[in-house]
Amino acid sequence: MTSPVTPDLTVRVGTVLLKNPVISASGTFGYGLEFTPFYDISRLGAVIVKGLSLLPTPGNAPGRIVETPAGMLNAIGLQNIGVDRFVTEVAPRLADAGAVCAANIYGRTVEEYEAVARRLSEVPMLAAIELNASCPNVKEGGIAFGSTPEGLSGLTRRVRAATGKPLWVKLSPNVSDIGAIARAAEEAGADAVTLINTIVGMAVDPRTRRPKLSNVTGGLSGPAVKPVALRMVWEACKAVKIPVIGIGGIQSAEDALEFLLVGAAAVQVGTANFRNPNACVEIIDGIRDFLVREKISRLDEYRGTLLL
Amino acid sequence: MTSPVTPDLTVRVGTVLLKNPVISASGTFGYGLEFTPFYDISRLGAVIVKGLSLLPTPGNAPGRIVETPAGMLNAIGLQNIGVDRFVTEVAPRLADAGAVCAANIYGRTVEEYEAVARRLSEVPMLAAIELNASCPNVKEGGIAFGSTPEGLSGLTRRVRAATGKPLWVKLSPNVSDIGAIARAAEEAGADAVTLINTIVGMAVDPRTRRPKLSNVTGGLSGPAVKPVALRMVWEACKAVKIPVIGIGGIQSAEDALEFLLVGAAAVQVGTANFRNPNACVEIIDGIRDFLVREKISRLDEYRGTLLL
Amino acid sequence: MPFRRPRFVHGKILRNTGSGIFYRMEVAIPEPLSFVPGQFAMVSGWPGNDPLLPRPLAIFRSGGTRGKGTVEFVYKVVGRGTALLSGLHGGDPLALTLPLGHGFEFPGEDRSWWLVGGGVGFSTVFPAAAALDAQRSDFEIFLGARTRDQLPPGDWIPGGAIPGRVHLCTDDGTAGFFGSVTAALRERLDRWKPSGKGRLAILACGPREMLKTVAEAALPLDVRVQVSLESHMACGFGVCWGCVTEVREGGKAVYRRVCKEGPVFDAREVVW
Amino acid sequence: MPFRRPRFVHGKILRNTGSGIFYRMEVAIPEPLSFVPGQFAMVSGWPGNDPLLPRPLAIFRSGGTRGKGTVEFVYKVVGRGTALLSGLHGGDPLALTLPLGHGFEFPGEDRSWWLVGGGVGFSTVFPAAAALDAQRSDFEIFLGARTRDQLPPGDWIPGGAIPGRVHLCTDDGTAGFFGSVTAALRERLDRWKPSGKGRLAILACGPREMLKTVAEAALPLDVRVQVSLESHMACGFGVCWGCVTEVREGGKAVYRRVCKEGPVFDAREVVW
Ligand SMILES: Cc1cc2nc3c(=O)[nH]c(=O)nc-3n(C[C@H](O)[C@H](O)[C@H](O)COP(=O)(O)OP(=O)(O)OC[C@H]3O[C@@H](n4cnc5c(N)ncnc54)[C@H](O)[C@@H]3O)c2cc1C
Ligand SMILES: Cc1cc2nc3c(=O)[nH]c(=O)nc-3n(C[C@H](O)[C@H](O)[C@H](O)COP(=O)(O)OP(=O)(O)OC[C@H]3O[C@@H](n4cnc5c(N)ncnc54)[C@H](O)[C@@H]3O)c2cc1C
Ligand SMILES: Cc1cc2nc3c(=O)[nH]c(=O)nc-3n(C[C@H](O)[C@H](O)[C@H](O)COP(=O)(O)O)c2cc1C
Ligand SMILES: Cc1cc2nc3c(=O)[nH]c(=O)nc-3n(C[C@H](O)[C@H](O)[C@H](O)COP(=O)(O)O)c2cc1C
Ligand code: FES
Ligand code: FES
Repeated sequence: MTSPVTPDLTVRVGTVLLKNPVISASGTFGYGLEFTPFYDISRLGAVIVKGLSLLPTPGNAPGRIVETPAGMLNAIGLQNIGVDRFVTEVAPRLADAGAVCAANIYGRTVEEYEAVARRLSEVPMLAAIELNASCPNVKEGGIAFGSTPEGLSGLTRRVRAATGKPLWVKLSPNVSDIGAIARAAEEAGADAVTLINTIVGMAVDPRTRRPKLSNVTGGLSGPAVKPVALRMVWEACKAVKIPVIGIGGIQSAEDALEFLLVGAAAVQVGTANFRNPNACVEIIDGIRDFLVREKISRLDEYRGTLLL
Repeated sequence: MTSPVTPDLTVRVGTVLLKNPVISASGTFGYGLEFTPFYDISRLGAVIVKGLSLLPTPGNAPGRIVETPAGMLNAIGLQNIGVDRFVTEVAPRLADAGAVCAANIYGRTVEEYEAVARRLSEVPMLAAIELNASCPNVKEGGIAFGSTPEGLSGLTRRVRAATGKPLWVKLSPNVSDIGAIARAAEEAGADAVTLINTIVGMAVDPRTRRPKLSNVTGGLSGPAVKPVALRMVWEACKAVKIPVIGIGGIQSAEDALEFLLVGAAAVQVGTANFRNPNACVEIIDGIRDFLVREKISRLDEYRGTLLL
Repeated sequence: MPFRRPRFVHGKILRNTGSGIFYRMEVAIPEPLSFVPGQFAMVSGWPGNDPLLPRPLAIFRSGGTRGKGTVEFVYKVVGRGTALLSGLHGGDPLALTLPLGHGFEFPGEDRSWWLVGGGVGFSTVFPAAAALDAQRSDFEIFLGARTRDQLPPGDWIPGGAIPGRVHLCTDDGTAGFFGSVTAALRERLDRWKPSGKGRLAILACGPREMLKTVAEAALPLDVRVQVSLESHMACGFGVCWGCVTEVREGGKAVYRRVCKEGPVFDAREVVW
Repeated sequence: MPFRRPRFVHGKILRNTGSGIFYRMEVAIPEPLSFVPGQFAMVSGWPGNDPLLPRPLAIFRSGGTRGKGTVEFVYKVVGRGTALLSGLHGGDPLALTLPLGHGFEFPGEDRSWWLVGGGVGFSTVFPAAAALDAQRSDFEIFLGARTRDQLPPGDWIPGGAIPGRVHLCTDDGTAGFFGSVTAALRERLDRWKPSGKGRLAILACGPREMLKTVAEAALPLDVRVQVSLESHMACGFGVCWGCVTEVREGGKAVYRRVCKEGPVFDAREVVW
């Protein structure tokens, strides 16, 4: 076998074909357009925008982020412009930018989830809908649905019926058995599962005696959570047949490769975008370089080949 | 109120009175005696020794630790000398050193747990038994018991009946609802709960395509997990009336104070001992200095005073 | 053409030297940079992921020619990130995202400019003063510090430490006006007579309490006040919504991003 | 009295300079230290928790007088921790736990000593050579490297780079013996005649494969072989059980701590 000059990075997430496995994570990539000064966002496997709700959402009071060792807590509270403004103002511009896009959605009730999904079904440029059943920062952000197989199953079924778009269900890591949760999503009709969302955490100030977040608790993300995320992605890959999109603490091509190795179909990059806005494209380049170095012509030959 | 020169650091964990709230964590402090070159271990609130089993346990094959961002994974597999050698060889020397001691125990079966607890009940110098119902690194290390309220309740009841010693039950963080787990331990007769044990994680080498741990998965500890541990300790404090011993990522007096502020009766220090063998005593001194600075005469006035 | 749109660049430290309680750091960057006073950079210069997040620093100065830019910062050590920065040496690498945020506005009708800096806040207003000095505009500078040693060195002051134009204030009276910079500003406002030449504009940066006091003193006199706010930031370029502050827009209080809609806000809009 | 039992001390870097691919770092510590060749220190000199764990480095040399000790290390940059170390400057703080582990043994009946260092392994065997040199014992040194530039500078070699006594070996033949250090050792063993003066002892440190080959070549000749093993360590002083290696004791294979029962083991006991 001769060493390929340009390895094939395409991956398939169900029916969605991506030019490479690197997807920007919801809530860490704005509406995508903020990144156009840094690079051409059509280079990404896909862009996932900030979680959208039926109506514009103000979000939580300030005191929304706290840095922690190799991680951060956030309690943004899903501030967003609402699905309507997204559809009319943002989606066309993302289409112009040539980006492959998925919309992350949440609702306070099952009906709201359905309504957002329905509204987004009308947008041809959207490749998929990612159901956030796991935001720990708003009471109604799905974590109530996402922490038991039954709750998740019910929600997924309803949203599944409301849209013809490929449906990716984003799972909460705050559970005893991630495999069971992933199976519930699969059985309820998800086309893929995304994991992990943030792990619930907390920080307080010993001197003022107050929580550092206005919301008291927040979601932990960043390199600190990577070992936990990787384990859960591995467990989910063993539990379901649908594609698993791996996320949690990925900062480098090496990190992304760890997730692909345990079986992820694609990866998402979140917190890493903050310190290095070019993180996603550097990871794509790094994966390509790795495959060249290892003389692997197609990423698909590498995925899921963990030796036990 | 005049500023106290030496604040009162004593804390009470059920019937056990400790001279200060800092306890060394099981598995990170050897059998305690290894620390005598560094400082007088009778200065600690208490010493908890490496998890003891009925028979000596060889542990897992090498490839037992991996460093992760601000944390580490371990899969030691509970290598230990067995309860007999501990009782005959180690306990007397710990007593000579003047240390207040608790023994961490585990079994492959409920009967083994009972047998270890019974054997340790004969050792007058032991202040308490800590039931490890949460080791993620051996199949039978308790995690099977510790991940559901029912499992934990059954195990706790049996060990409770087997010993008259104060019983501290150490909880797994790999659960959906830590409050329910803590309540199960309380209802089954635990005198205190300790949390968190390590979070299950994983690391793989993209090049060799192999797991970095011989056991494939391991337990995540260190500063990376602190926000998660603090949140769980806070939730447990709200869920039960028995004392909660807080642990997870504590490296400094400031960290320890965070746990005390959300309601922990005492704290344990684990991974921090590795980089700084003096960590525990530096934390004791730091807590004292804090109380002096803040003009608080008794630690008990500070504990659990989080302002919401 | 110097760049004006945000970029992520790898810089190299040229100088990083302390002067009193402040450090001044000059960094070589691949291209010269054009910025609006009040704009900032997200800086991360340490190996490892702890601290994880970059730190915002106001852009103090920029220079260079095609293919060879420089940018300067002034900072004070207050925590882990700034302590790490202060330990860096010439030759060390530094990662920067810049220029970021919405800086000060200089509309034509404002003809008199007063610049107010509390603590290290001067690092944000001096670039504005330098710009005004360059176009020979009429400006005065108010600088507040706890004590003499915590004032910036005189030769950092754009146009120089000219008495009458530069008002130094110390809480302990060890230099200049004995009292807070806001007290000095109030006195000056009492003596101030609107001239026919145009409106007075105040640009201020410092602790939030100070900014609030400036706004309360000046807004009733119909002075245009722009304040540069601080906030904990994760990204610095508007994608995490972590840094918001409450502002009034069209009669409604909404959360706006300090890093994107700010850091400079019209003081009338800020919900203090 | 220099200390011999493990302590955690805060040191201050005196020198940290590169020589070829190796760095040599001298650190001031509060008291002079007495160590056995083969013992090591756990070193952590960076701010923040990433990397989290200290790194083991063999103690290369120690000195000083009451109230003022020094300790020296030699290291090669192979990853993040050693890269961070190499970026430290004179005056920077360094935390150390030392001396740790079970070092080489020098029983009276062994009279001829051969010291084998592969790669940076010389940092562990040179202190043994220095001790032998000081007591005028009979020793030879075998050093292996991939290429000439990866050998230690000649003036680091205890007793000097005396031909016949010091056998340099390079895989590419750019210096000394053309081939591996183990090949050179085998040749030397072929020529070796047990003298009446006592037994031959080999002390070796280097990659595990090299150590295994040394053991296989020398043990059948009834040579006493001590090997210094490496392992990933969390604590370095025997409390985490993270660093174990398999050894035979009383016919049974058991896991022993490299940091406590080792790093130096009798080669006969090691399960390769
Ligand atoms: C747009 C902008 C421009 C700035 N320009 C400058 C500048 O030119 N020079 C300069 O010295 N500083 C400037 N700052 C402040 C600087 O960003 C903080 O001092 C720095 O981030 C603190 O990092 P640290 O790791 O040293 O402190 P940390 O360890 O993170 O915190 C130390 C203390 O400072 C507080 N703190 C941390 N970050 C902030 C923040 N962003 N706002 C308010 N309090 C904070 C913490 O709560 C804590 O009490 C600016 C901030 C902003 C938002
Ligand atoms: C008792 C002892 C004494 C030592 N003395 C010296 C010395 O004097 N000079 C010197 O240069 N080095 C010495 N080493 C090796 C040194 O500890 C490692 O090179 C160092 O820990 C690597 O840290 P890092 O962060 O740079 O590399 P990492 O980023 O942690 O790892 C880089 C690569 O090295 C491997 N690695 C890391 N640590 C070890 C280890 N302990 N054993 C084997 N492989 C490892 C990793 O798997 C990885 O492939 C010694 C090791 C031991 C156990
Ligand atoms: C500031 C912030 C905002 C986030 N907002 C969302 C969101 O709106 N919807 C969602 O599904 N996940 C959200 N997340 C979770 C991330 O998409 C991701 O699952 C998590 O951060 C772990 O990945 P990382 O470690 O790469 O950041 C958010 C994360 C952060 C840090
Ligand atoms: C190397 C290692 C070994 C451990 N062994 C045990 C054990 O034997 N029994 C137990 O209950 N917990 C064990 N633990 C878990 C710790 O006691 C503690 O719960 C966990 O590490 C979190 O605290 P930390 O972040 O302060 O280390 C071990 C942890 C480590 C790192
Ligand atoms: S810091 Fe991320 S939006 Fe402002
Ligand atoms: S490194 Fe901890 S026991 Fe050896």
